[in-house]
Amino acid sequence: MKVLYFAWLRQRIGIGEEAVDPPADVTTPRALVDWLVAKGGGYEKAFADTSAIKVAINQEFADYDAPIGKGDEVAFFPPVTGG
Amino acid sequence: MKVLYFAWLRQRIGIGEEAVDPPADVTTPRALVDWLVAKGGGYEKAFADTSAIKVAINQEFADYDAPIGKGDEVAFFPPVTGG
Amino acid sequence: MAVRVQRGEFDVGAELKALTKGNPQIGGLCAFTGLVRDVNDGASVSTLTLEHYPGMTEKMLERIEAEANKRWDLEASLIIHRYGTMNPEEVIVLTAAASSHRGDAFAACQFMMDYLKTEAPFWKVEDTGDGTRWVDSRDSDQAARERWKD
Amino acid sequence: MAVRVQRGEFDVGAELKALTKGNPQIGGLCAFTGLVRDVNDGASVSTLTLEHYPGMTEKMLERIEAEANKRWDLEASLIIHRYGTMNPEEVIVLTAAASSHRGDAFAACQFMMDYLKTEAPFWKVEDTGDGTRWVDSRDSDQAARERWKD
Repeated sequence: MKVLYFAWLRQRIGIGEEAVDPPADVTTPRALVDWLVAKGGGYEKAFADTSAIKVAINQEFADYDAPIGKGDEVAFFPPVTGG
Repeated sequence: MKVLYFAWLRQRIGIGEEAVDPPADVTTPRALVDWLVAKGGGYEKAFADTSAIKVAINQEFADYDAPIGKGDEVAFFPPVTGG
Repeated sequence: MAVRVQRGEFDVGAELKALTKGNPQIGGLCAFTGLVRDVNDGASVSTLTLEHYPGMTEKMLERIEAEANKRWDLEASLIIHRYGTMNPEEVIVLTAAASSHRGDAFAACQFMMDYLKTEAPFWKVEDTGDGTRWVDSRDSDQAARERWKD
Repeated sequence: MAVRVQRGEFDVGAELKALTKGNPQIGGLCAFTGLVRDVNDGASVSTLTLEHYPGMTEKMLERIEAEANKRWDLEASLIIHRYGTMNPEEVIVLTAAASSHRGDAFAACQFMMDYLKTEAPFWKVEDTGDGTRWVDSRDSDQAARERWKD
């Protein structure tokens, strides 16, 4: 599973992209966050308030309880501020 | 008094501008139109339906019963279609 | 704030660049250009000629621009309107409004166009295949203007 | 219809000219440009950097443009959005919509900006005198988007 982080999430975590292989019970972005946060460090700090963090699955906005699997690209980022 | 005609009014009357010296009882655009129409010809044809003709007095939109006098510039034209 | 009434063509890009240049307070610029179409109300148009009322035209455009600046918080604004004979695809008119935020820029730009359409003394005559015809005013333009009434 | 995501600057005037060229059905073109301001939320900004999500950005912009073309009768449309580091007064984004009549052009242009502001994955970081700070999203942008919901 490919995970991407943008803006201040990327800065807090220290990387913009990584390939992860979470356990089989990580089937949603919510479970993925919990699994990442358990690693501590930057993840814990970055995901302290997920209400301010958007999720995209395969480049589509998605909910924290949407299904995800091995081949998916999951991105976490703050609300967008372009334009 | 200076009188101006634009667009199809100008074409029907045959001139764009003229200096006129109407009698003292011509104190409104309405009376001016009546006086002009009485001359017949192009004026009669041009002013057949004044509901479709706007008036400006000294380059300001005005009503047909607004006061006008010797030194004024009175313009008649169809609804504007610029832009 | 600037208003220009002219016969000749102008460079829209250069006008917009000049309008925002040197003002880093501008966050958004909305610009509308009106162009000559080759078909109107079902008839083909070979040329379009705009007649206007010199003096009153400038006065009305300046008033419309001033009113836009009163209603919205603008950093810059511009109206350029041409008269004379034009071919299809030529630019007739440009209204532009710049502001720190986009909402004001959009509203002011559209306001200026809607007012100009009903209050600036210009008249269009089209040369179609079968001679010339004066363009009729549109109820939709009157309606567009009315919605800005407070 | 065209969407471009690029690092380099572009010539707004040339883009607009190319957009309308050869289409005499276009009667009106509405264009919005967003520019870098030198002050934001009270702090001076020396440079602005835009980060984006390559792939998803293009997909979202194309979807926004397609939706605008579905909702309004457009003859042409364009979105160009830059990323990377920019100075005050530089153009960040251009949305443009051309139609036979001006109402559709204005609405579509503003719709594309409002959607882009809340749905295109770009993030701004400002370099102020005291270091960098990520720009917060605005409730007003969310509200601007909501009003287009049917």
